[in-house]
Amino acid sequence: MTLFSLTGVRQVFEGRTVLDIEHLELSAASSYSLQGPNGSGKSTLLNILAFLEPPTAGEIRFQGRVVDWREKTLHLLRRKVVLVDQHPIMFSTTVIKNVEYGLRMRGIPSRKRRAAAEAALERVGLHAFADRQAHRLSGGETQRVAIARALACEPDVMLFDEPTASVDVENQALIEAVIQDIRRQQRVSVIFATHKRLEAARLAERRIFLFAGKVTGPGGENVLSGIIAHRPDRSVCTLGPTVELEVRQRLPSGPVRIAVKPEGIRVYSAAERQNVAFTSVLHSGRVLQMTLEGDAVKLHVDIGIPLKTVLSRDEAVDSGIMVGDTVRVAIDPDAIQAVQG
Amino acid sequence: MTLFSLTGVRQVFEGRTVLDIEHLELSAASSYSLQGPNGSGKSTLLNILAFLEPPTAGEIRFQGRVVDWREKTLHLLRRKVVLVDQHPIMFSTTVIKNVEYGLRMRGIPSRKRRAAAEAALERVGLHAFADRQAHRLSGGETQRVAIARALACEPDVMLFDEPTASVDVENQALIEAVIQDIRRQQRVSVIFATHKRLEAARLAERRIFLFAGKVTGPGGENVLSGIIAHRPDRSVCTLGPTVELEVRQRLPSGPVRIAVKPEGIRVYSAAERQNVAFTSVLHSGRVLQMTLEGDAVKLHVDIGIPLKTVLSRDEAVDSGIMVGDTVRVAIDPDAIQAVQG
Amino acid sequence: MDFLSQSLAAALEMIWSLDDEMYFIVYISLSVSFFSTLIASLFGVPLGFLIAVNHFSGKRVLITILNTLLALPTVVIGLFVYAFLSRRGVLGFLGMLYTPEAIVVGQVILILPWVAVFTMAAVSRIDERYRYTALTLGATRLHAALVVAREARFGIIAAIIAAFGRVIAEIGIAMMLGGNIKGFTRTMTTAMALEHNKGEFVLAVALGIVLLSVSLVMNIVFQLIQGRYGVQR
Amino acid sequence: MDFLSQSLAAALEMIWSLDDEMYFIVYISLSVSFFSTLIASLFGVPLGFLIAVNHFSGKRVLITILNTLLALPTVVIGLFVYAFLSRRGVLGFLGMLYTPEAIVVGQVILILPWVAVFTMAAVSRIDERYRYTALTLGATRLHAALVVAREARFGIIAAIIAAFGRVIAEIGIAMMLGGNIKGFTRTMTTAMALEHNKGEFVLAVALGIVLLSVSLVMNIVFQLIQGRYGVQR
Repeated sequence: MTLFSLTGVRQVFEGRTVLDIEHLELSAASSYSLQGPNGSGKSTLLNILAFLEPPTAGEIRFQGRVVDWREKTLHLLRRKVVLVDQHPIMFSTTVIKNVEYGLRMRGIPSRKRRAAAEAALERVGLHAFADRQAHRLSGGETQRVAIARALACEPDVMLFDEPTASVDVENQALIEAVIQDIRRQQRVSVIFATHKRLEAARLAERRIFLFAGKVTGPGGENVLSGIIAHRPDRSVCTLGPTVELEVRQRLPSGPVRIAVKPEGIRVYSAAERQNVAFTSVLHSGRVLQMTLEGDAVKLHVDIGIPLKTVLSRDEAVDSGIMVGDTVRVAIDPDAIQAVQG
Repeated sequence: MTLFSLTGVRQVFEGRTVLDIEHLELSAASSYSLQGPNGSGKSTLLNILAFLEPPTAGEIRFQGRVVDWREKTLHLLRRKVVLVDQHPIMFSTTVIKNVEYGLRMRGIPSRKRRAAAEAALERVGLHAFADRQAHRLSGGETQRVAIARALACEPDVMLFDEPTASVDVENQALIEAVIQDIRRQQRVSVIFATHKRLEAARLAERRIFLFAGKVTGPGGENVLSGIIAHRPDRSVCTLGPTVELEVRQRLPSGPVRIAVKPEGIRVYSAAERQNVAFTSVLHSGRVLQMTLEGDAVKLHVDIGIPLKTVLSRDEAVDSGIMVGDTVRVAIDPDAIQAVQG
Repeated sequence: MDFLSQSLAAALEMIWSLDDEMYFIVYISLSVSFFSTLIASLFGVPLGFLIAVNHFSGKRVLITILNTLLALPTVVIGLFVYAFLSRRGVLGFLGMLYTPEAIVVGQVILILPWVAVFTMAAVSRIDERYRYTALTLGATRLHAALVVAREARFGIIAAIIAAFGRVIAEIGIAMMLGGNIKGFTRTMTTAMALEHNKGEFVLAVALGIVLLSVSLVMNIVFQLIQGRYGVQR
Repeated sequence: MDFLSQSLAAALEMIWSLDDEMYFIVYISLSVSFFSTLIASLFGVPLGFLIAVNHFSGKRVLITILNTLLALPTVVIGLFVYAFLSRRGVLGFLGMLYTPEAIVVGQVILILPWVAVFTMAAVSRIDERYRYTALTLGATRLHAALVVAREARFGIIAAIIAAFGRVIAEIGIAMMLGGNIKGFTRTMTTAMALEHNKGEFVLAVALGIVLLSVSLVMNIVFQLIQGRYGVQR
């Protein structure tokens, strides 16, 4: 079942388009990660999905119905979706009163409220903190209480903005466990923004990548600044003093931000020079890092600029490439997305 | 020649010992990185080395002379050492006036001052910014002007507190280049705190690791929280639900922070089970990441807790270990340092 | 020092003996100030709150006007209200001049901008995310506004207390609109200023002690609330 | 409305025709306020600065005392100084009562705590790291303190302007210690409060216009500086 369906959604702040989504469908009872560099529109999208800020243009359907952005009825929609902020705000009262707040807004009678709030605190392991002052909590505890407060509302959708970005390692593990628990045991959909690829891999069934406000393929990683220049036969983007990548996209000369999709990057060991894909241009580089990512291995290669690409485990083992090796790198011009500025 | 010599230096803030250095010698005309987790005492040490905050106890020699912490003469010492903060403060005037400040304090006449300040700005590539208001600069530019302001003083020692932690990628590269330039072309000693291992590797000739205020071996990495328990035959530290490490250090039962030195961790491929070092206990783990670090390869292994260790490139190639492999891990109990709390 | 200590002793004796005249003056002061503060708060707090939470054209202008009204000297307000209330004034027929009600009118004009501006500042200090948090937890707009008001409560109370402290100690309005009529509009400040050299010095000192005590108590409460407030944010 | 507009017209005429009596009152007000502010600033700014930058035992107590002095009503100060300066008082032999100097003494007591507290607040707002930055660049302690003072300059100037605005508009002290003696201690506020119902209503309105103008100009300058100050930090 479709949970959210966004069509032509744009958000403009002070003349700047920060979000521009042609079409995006999110299914119910699933979990999504939102990834992308700072300023790519993750928080803006979350605020729209939480019905907190209407988009400048576009249509959003939620559970099949077009969202009406008039304030009068919006709180009924908001009661199905809760957003947990990166730095959650606690009301200046006790922890339990904070957790009860959503239930109070829904008119739940006081005794039932308390029991539900305590159950929610239990789920984040902070049952013992019920009567503490919420402002006295540490960052990690605050984050967990905020999750309990959202859980208590029994929403259909839970949105998280970088839930573990501002907490220490231990709380990070606890929070991830809670989110995993929410995802497994309930019909709740989870959508969370994160910088952490590993976290996204662990917690999300599907991943959405944003780049400069647009949904892209999983290429939100190789984001670089360069300059477009036009040669007689082709357009190139120069990055740093030595690297020049061919670009198929038509753009005026000048500074751009580019994103290179990892699947458009092929890495060959120094020996294997035949059968090269995409272009005749081969960049020389060095493997700096290999990281396990699910069943795949992410390669971090330095060709004068840092690039990340992904191989399957088998490909990686077969290639015989080791960290520190010198390699040849081919890049598909069609895998390069450029945005002016 | 010895630049700094610290003996029995302790710094206590509000009853808490944040720095406790038995002995530390720093040579002149060299470059040092200061590494360690948050709260390990890096900034505290820098403030002492900059003569900004006297230690609670201990003796510091600078260029062979014992430091006298009376305010009257301290500014003469401070004129040989400049600290560049992580978030540098700009005086609310123009960029050039900021850069001239140290020279003005040293009584340099106005024309000479201007020329020297311009030269310093040139070195950080911000010559064109001389007459801008310093408060209008971006974070990265502020950091660079602060470096120029320090350079203009022509100190014997430059201290940096996380010089690139708060700037974007481009400024990071520029700042690293400036620091490298300082290190190469002058008789200036450079000491910088950083979180970034790669940065430390690139910029520092020698590395100092701090853990809970103490100088440790290069083991500031595997910092974990655990609980000490005593068994009939040995003391162990339990970390998370499944992992138990033997500890030789004598400590009362209770929560601790431990640091495991990478050199005390040995990784064996699943096949190779004989000739195991240190202990009879072998942990089963998985290789999550391999990173090139100078001539060595850093391994990131998950044995229920995340551990980092280092192999030489040759060892790594020989072992045939690949990202994603299941491995056996042995840990030297003597490589574990524990601190209560 | 003799003269001062004698006056002090006599004044304390007057306070201690529950002197009727003195306490009636204190009573008039307190009740006039109470009603001024009450009325100014009833209008000023909602006004400040609405300005803080709403975006509308002319908001900046309105804030500037309120800030400017903060600078109105008491004697200017007194003169202005006098011009309306005097027998020759537009509202002269009301016969309000030289009544406690006239003082209240002037004092409300004095402190309403204060209450509004400081309420506005207190509410503006509350992070926008408090409102968003309430909304995402299912609050209606009204409930979200109440959350913000609740978070700003210490600031608002501090504003009201400061306003009370200001009117109880002011003299220009009380004198020009009340006229210092014994037993009717004679407040602590007007009595102290006008009567001490008519031989009522002991009364003046006694009133000074009471006024100082009231001001200090207000100040202590204000500081406590500010301290509490400061800790929390 | 007729009465008000007639008075206004006559008052404007008086201002326009450079009426001697009126301008002499304005002159006395401005000069008394100027000297009060000057003296209060000479002591209050260094006091506030020293409290802000130094750590010493009793600092909290001193701050609390200064904050408490902010709440001193003008009439209490007036009465207190009167007790010292009156012929029967300890300092009576100075013959200062009902002179401009007496007003200055009272007003200095009124605003010195204001200047000190707001200077202290302005200096305290300056990040400790300004001092450290100056020190690490080789400044002596004195120079580092000057850096901090320089960064706090807008806040300090704002404090002084606010103090001037307060004394020019206050009436309790001017009346009790000056006595509203024509051509000598008659200030704008005392003239307005005491003379308007003796038939000098036109003069009162003219003085009201001048006082309001001065207050508004002070307020505008204050807001401009605060705005500048706010942007920078």
